[in-house]
Amino acid sequence: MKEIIFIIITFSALGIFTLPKRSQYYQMLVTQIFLIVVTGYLMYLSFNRIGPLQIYLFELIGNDVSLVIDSLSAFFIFVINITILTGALYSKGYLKPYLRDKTRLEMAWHYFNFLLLHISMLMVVMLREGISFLVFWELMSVAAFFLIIFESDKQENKDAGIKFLIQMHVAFYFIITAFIICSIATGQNIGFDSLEQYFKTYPSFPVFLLFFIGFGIKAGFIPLHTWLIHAHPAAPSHISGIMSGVIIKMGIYGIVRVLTYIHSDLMPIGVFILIISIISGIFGVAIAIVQHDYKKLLAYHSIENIGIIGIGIGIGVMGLAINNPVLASLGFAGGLLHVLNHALFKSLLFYTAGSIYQQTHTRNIENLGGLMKKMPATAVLFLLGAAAISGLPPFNGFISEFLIYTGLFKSLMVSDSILSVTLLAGIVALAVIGGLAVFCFTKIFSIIFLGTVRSDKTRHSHEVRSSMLFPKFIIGILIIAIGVMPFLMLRPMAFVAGVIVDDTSSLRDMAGTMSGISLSLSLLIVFIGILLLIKLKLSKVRHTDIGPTWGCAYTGSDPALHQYSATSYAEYIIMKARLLVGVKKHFRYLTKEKIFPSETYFKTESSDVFDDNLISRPVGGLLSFMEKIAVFQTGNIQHYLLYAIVFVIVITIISIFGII
Amino acid sequence: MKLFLETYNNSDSVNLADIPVLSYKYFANMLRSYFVDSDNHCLSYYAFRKDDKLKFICAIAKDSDGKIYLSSHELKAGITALDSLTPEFPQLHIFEREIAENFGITFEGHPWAKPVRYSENRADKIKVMNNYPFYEMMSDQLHEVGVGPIHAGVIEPGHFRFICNGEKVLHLEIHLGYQHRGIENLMLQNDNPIKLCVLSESTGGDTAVGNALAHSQLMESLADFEAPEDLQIERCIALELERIAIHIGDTAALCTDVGYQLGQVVCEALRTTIINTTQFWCGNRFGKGLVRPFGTNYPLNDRTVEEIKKILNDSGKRYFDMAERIYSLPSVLGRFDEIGIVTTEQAYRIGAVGMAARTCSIPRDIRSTHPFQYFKNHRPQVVIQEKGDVLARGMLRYLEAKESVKYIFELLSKWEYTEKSNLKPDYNYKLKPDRFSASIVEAWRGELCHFAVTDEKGNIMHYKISDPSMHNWFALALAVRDQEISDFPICNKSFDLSYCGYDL
Amino acid sequence: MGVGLVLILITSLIFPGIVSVVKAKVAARKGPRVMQHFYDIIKLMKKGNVYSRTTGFLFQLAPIIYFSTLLTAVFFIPVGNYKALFSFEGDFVMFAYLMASGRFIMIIAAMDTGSGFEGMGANREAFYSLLAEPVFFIIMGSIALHTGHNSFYDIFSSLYVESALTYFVSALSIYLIFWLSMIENSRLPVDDPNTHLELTMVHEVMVLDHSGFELGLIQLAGGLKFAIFGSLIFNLVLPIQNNYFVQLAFFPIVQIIYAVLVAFVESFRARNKMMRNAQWIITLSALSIVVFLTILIIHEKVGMLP
Amino acid sequence: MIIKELKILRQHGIQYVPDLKTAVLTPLFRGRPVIKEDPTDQETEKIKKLCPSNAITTEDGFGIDIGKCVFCKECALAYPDKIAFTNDYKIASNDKNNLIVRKGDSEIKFNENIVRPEVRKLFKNALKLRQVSAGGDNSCEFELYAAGNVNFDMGRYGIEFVASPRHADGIVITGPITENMSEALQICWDASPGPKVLILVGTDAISGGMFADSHAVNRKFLEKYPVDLYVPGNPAHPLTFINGVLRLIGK
Repeated sequence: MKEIIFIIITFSALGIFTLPKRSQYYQMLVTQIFLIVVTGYLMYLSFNRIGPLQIYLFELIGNDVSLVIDSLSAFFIFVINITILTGALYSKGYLKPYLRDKTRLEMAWHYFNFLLLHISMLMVVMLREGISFLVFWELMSVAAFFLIIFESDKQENKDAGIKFLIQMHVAFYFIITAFIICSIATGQNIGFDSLEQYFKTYPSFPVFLLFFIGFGIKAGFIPLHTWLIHAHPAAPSHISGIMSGVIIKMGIYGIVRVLTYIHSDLMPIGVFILIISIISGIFGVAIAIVQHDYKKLLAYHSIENIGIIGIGIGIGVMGLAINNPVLASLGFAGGLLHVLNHALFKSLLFYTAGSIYQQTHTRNIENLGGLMKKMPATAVLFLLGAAAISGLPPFNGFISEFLIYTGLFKSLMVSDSILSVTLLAGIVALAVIGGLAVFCFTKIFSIIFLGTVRSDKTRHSHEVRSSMLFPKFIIGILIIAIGVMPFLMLRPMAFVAGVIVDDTSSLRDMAGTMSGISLSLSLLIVFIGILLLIKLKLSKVRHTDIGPTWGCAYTGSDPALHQYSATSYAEYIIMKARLLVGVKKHFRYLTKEKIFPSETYFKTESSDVFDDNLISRPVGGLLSFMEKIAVFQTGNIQHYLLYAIVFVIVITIISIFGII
Repeated sequence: MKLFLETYNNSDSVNLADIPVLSYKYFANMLRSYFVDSDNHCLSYYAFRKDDKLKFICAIAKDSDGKIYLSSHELKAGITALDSLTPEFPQLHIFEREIAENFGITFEGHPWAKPVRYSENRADKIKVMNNYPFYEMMSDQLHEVGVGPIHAGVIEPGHFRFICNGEKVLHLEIHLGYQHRGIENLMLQNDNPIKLCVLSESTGGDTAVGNALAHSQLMESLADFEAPEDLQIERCIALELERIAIHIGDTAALCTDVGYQLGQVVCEALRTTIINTTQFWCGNRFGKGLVRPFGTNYPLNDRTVEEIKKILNDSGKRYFDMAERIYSLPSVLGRFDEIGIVTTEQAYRIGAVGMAARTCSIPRDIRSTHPFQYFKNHRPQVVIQEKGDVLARGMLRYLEAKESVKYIFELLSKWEYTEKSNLKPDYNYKLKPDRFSASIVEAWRGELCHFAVTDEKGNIMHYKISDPSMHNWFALALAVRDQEISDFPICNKSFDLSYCGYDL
Repeated sequence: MGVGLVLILITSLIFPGIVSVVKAKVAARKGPRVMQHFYDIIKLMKKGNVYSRTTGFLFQLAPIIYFSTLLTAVFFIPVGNYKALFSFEGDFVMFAYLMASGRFIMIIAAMDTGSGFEGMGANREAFYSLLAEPVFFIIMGSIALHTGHNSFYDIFSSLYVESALTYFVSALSIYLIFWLSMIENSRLPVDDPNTHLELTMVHEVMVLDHSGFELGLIQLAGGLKFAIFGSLIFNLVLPIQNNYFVQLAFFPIVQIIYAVLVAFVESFRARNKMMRNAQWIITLSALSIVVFLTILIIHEKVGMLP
Repeated sequence: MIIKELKILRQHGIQYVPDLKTAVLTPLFRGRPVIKEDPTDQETEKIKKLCPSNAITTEDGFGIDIGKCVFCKECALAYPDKIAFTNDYKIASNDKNNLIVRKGDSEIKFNENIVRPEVRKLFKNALKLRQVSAGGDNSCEFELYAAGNVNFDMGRYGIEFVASPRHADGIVITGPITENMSEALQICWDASPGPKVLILVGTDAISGGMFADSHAVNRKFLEKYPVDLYVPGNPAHPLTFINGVLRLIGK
C-alpha cells in the first residue's frame, strides 16, 4: 500500500513538467489534495489511539526509517494542510498575470517546488529518524528558496533568496551538531530517539540551546530573525502567506519536539524561552509600526506572533518545571492553538496583501488610500485578519491569548516571588503587545483602505477575481468559528498538549469559561443586531444626506493632503521608542533666523537594529577585509607561480633549521 | 535735497506737497539708512492713485524721540514692476504684498509674494480664496492639518495650514481674507460723517474705543482742532478701561484653552463687571459711540467716576489675586512656560509692534514713545517681558492691567481739577484741502494707525487703516514653528490678533 | 443579577449630569439640569444624519458596535453581592479586550473620514489606551493573586480586608482605577471635554463627523463607561460581608462621591501638555507595580528578593 | 494649596444672574427705541440724513427699523422729545416686519404662529448651536461667547455652542456675510443634519448694517432659507440673544 502511494506521488509530481502551462496548476492541485487526504486519514488514525501511530517505511544504512505520528505531529499536519490548501487555491488567481511572461519550464519548476515544499514539510513532521529528518528539512529549505526567487527579475528578490538559503544552512549546521553530540554521547544513531537517553544523563540546557538556535532561526525569534524580514516581502504573496503561516511553525515544532524529551533543569529553559519571546514580541510589533511596506510590516508581525507562541511555550515549560499542571497545560495549549490561529489570520493577511499588490503594483502604503470603495471584499477580509491578529474578542486570536492569560493568572497564585515577577512580566508583555498590535493594525488598515485616495496608483484597481476571494472566505469563516465557539477547540488542544503535559484536566474544566465567552459574544451579536434594526427603522423616518467630511468648511485643497500619513501615525512610537526602532530622519531644519522658509524635503528610513549589527556590519567588515586581501589576486600567471616558489623556499628553510 | 518730512503724532496735519517725492532708488536707500537702526520701525507703507500717478507713502516711527518721518515716491502709469525691499527688511513684506494685490505691482525678489485679503477691488481677479498658493514641502510622509475658516470655538474665521510630522508642527501658514468688507472704500463716501465714525468703530469691534479715538484724532488734526484737556482725559480713561477689560477677558480665554476652570470662570465674571462699567458710562458694553470727534455725547460725571472707582478697586484687586494664583499653579505653568517662543531678533526682523514686541523686550508703546491726547502730559509706565513665550504674553497682560488701573486712578484725580468743557460732537466740520495727517493710538493689541489725505475740495480722497495685527500675524507663524500642534491654540489666544482689523 | 445591571444603567444616565452640576456649583454658575445629558440624547435620537462622502458603511456601523461592546461589558460587572450575568475564570480579561475592540472600531471609523484632526484624535486615543492597558491588568493580576480567585465576583467577594497593608492596596487600586476612568473617558488631565478646540481634543475630535442616532449612542456610551468604572470602584471600596440592602444604599452614595471627585479634579487643575500625557500614564503603571509588590509582601512571598 | 482657591471662591460668591427674563440693565443701555410722537416731515428729512444706516422708514407712518439701526442714538440726541432709547433688551423677534418700531409700540412682538412645530417639539430641552462669523467685527462674537459664561449661563436651559455642524441643531450667523465667506457658510449649513434653525445675530447679519451696499458683501444665502430668529443690536446683548432663543423654543 505504501509503495503505491509513493509511486503515485512521484509520478504525478514529475508529470507537471510534461503538461502545458494551462493545466500544470490543476496537476499540482490534484496531487496536493491527494496528499491532504492521505495525511488527513493518518491524522484521523493517530487521534483516537493511545500511543503514537508507527508506520515502517524502509531501511536506511542500519536503522529503519518509519513515520511516527503522535498528536503533536497530527496537529501540525492539520495546520500544514489547511495553509497549503488555501495557498494553492489562492495561487491560481494570483499567478494568472505571471502566466503571460513566464516560460512553461519556469512555471512547472514553481509548481514542482510548491509540491516539494508540501511533501517535505509533511515528512519533517512525521519523521523521527535523524538522517531522513535532516534530508527533508534541507529539501524544505531548498524548495522554499526556489519559491522565493520566483520573481527573480528583481535583484533584491535574489539577494533575499540567497540570504535565506545561507541562514537556513547556518540553522542546519546547529541542528546537525546537536544531533551528533547526542548520538555520540549515547551511542545510538542520529535521531530524536537518542535525545531521550541523552537528556536523562547529561545537563540538557547547552544542547537544548543548540537546538533552540537551529530551530529558532527557522521560527524567527528576535536575534535570529533577519532572513525573515527580507524573504517574506520578496516572495510572491501566496508563498509568503504559506511561509509565515506554516514554514516558520516548523521551527516551533522542532523546539516543542525537543522539549518533549527534556525532563531536567526545565526552569532555566522555560525562563530563557519566555524572555526571548517577550523581546521578540515587543520588538517585532514596535518595528512593524514604523514600516511603510505592508508586506514587511506583516513579516515583522510574524515575529511578534512567534513571540506570543513562545510566551505560551515558555510558561508551559515553567509549569512543567514546578510541576504545576494548570500552568503547563494552559501554556502549551495556548501556545499551540496560537500556532493554528496565526497560520489562519497571517495567511489571510498576506493573501489580501497580495490582492492589493496585484491591483496597485506598489507596496508603499503612503500612496494608497480609499481602497475600500474599490475592493470592499478584500477590505472586510483584511479588517477581519487585522482584528484577529490584535487578539480582539469575536475572533480566534483572542482565544489563544485568553488561554495564555488564564494560565498566567492562575499560576500567579501558587508561585513564589521570583516566578510571580516573571509571570507578571509575561502579563504586561502580552498586554503591551496587544496594545501595540491594535495601534499598528488601525494604522495599516486605515492608511490602505480608508479615507481618500492618496495617489493615482489606486485609480484603476478593482475587486479581485472570486477564485482568489474563495480561499480567503474559508479562512475567514474558520477564524470566526474558532473565535465564537472556542469550546470546540478544547478537546483537541487537550489531546495535543497531552504529548508533553500528562495531566491536562485543567483544560477540560475550562469548558465553563469557554461557554461563558461564546455566550457573551452571542449577546454582543444580539445587541448589534437590535441596534442595526433600530438604525434601519429610523433611517426610513429620518432625513439623511451626503456631504464632504467636515474640514472646517475649507474648499481650497484636495482632501488627500489633509489625511493622517503613516509616518505621522507612527510618530509617537518613533519618538518614544527611539532605541528600539531606530528611524533616521532627513530634514533640512528651518533655522530660527530664516523668516521665510525656502525649498526643503522630508524623508524617514527605518532600519532594523539587529539586522544592521548582527548581519550588515560584520558582513561589511568581512567584505572590506577581503578587498584588502584581494591585492594578491593580480590576475597574471607569473605572480601565482612566484607565490608557489616562495612558499616552497620558505618551507625548506624552516624544515632545515628544524623550527617546526 | 530733503529725504523726509518730520512730524509728530496727534499734531496738526501737513501739506501733501511738503512730503518729499524721491526716485525709487533714493527712496530705497533712505529706507536702508533708517531701518538699519532698530530704533526706527515702519508704521505703514501704502499706495493710492493720485491723478494718473501711483503715489507711495511710507511713515517711519522713531521710538527714541517720538518723531514720525514721512517720505514718498511716485510711479507713472505704465510701470508695474519694482524690486522688492523685503529680502533686506522683512518687516515690509506685508505692505509690499498689499500694494501688489491692490494695484497689480509685482515686487521682484519678494520671498513670500502671496495675496493678503483678496480685496474686492484687487487687481488680479483670477486669484480666488480657493487657490491660495500654500508653501509645500516635498514629502509624501508629512501630513497637512487645515484648521479652516470655521473654528470649533466662537471666534472669527481664518485658515491655518500646518505641515506636521506627527504632532510636531514643521511650518504654519495663515490665510486670511474671510472678514473683508471693503471698509477703506466705504470710508470715501463723504456724505455723512457719523457713518465714518460708526465704520471706524466696526473695523475691530473689540477695539471700538481705540479705532474711534484714532478716527476722531485724525479728523480733529485735519480740521486743526485741539481737544480740551477734560475731553482728552476722558478719552484716555475709556481707552485704558477697554484695555483692562480685554486683558482680563484674554486671561479667562487662556485658562479655558488650558482647561483651568476656576481661572476661566473668575476672570469671565470680572470682565463682565468692567464692561458693565463702560455700559454704565455710555450705554454700550464695547464703548461704541463713546468717542466722537470734536466732543462727546457721554461726558464723564461724578456718578460714573464713583462707579469706575468702586469697580476698579473691587474687581481689580480680585483679578490680581486670581492672576497671581494662575501664574503660580504648576499645571498651568507647565502649559505656558517655554511654549511658542518668538526671539527678540525675529521680532525686530518682522517689525512686531505692541504686545507682541513688548513680550520680546522691545519697548514699543505709542503711549510713551509717540504720546497722544492726555498721555503727552502724563506718560504711563511701559511694561516689558523678555522671554517671548506664552507665559510672557500672559504675564504682560496681567502687569499691563495692573499698570492701567493705577493710571486710571491718577487720571481721575487729575480730571477733578480740569474745568469741564462738555463739548457736544459736531458733525459738519470742514477739513482743510490737500492735507495729509497720521493719527496713531496704542490700542490694547498695539499701535493702530489711521492715515487720511484730503483732495482740493477738502473731502477725504484716501483713507488708510493699519491695524497692529498686520505686523503681528507672522509672529504667530514663527512662534508655532517646531512646537506641538496641541499647543497652537494657546499661542493663538496668547497673541489674540484681529482678523477683521487685518482684512478690513 | 438584574439589580446590579439596572443600577449601572441608571447611573450611566445620571452620572454626567451630576458631574456637570457639581462643576457648575464650584464655578458659581447656575449650570444645567442633572438630566440634561438624557435630554440631549433623546433629541439626538430624533435628529437626521449627514454622512461624509469619503466614509463607507464601516463609519455608520462603528458606533453601533462600540455601544454594543460596552453594553456587553456591563454584563461582566458584579455589584456587591449581586453576581454578574457572566462570571467565569478570567472574565476581566474578556472585559478588558471587549473595551479594546470597541476602541479599535471607533479608531477605524475616525480614520475613515480622512480629516487631519480626526486622524490625530484616533492616533492619540490608540497611543494612550496602549499605555493604559497594562495598568488594568497589573491591578487585576495583583488582586487576583491576593484573593486567590480569578473572576470579578470571586475576587471582589473575597477581598476581605485582613491587614493594614490591604487597606493601602485597595486604596491605591481605587486611585489607579479612578485615573484609568479619566483616561478612558478623555476627561482632565488627558483631555478637556468642554474646551472646543479641534487640535487639543482626543475623544471628542474623533466623533466630530458623527451625527444623529450614532452621536446619541456615543454620548450614551460616555455615561456608560463612567458607570462601569464607578461600579468597579464600588466593589473595591465595600467589603461585601454585609447584607444586600446596605449595598443597595451604598451604591448611589459611592457613585455620587465618585462624580463629585471627578468634578473637583476638573475644576482645580489645568490639563497636561499633550506630550506629558504619555509620561503621566506611565507613572500610573509604575504605581500599579507598587500594588503588586505590596501584595507580595502581604503574602510573605518576598523572603529574600535578590 | 487649596486655601487660596477657597479664598478666591468666597470672594467670587454667587455670580449667575438669577432670572434672565426679569434682569434690569443700566438706564443708559440703548435697547428698544420708542417714538413719543411722530416728527414733522421736515424733521424726518433731517433724521433720515442723520441716520448712518438709513434705518428710518416712512412707508405707512414714521418708523425706525431696528433691524437696520446701529444704535448710535444720534437721532434721539438730536430730537430728544420725539425719539428715546429705553433699556428694554427684549428686542429679538422671528418676524422681520415686527422689527419696525412705530409710535405707540410698547414692545417688540414675537409671532408665535409662524414658529415651525418641530422646533418647539425637538429643541425644547436641548438646543446645540453652531456659530458662524461671516464678516462680524468680533463684538457680536464676544457677546455670544459671553452668553455662555458664568453670569448669563445659557447652558442652564441646555443651549450651548458646539464644535461641529454635525452635532448642531442650528446655525447662528454674525456679520454681513462677506463674499469671501459665503461658500464656507453654505458648506456649514449643508453639513448640519435634520431639522435645523437659522438665527441672525447683530444688525450686520440682519440687514448688512453699514455694509449693505458694499461690493465685498454677498447675502444671497439669506434668500434661500427661512430665518427663524432675528436678534438686533450692535453688538446684540447676551440677554437679548438668550431671551430670543428661549421664546423661539417656547421656554
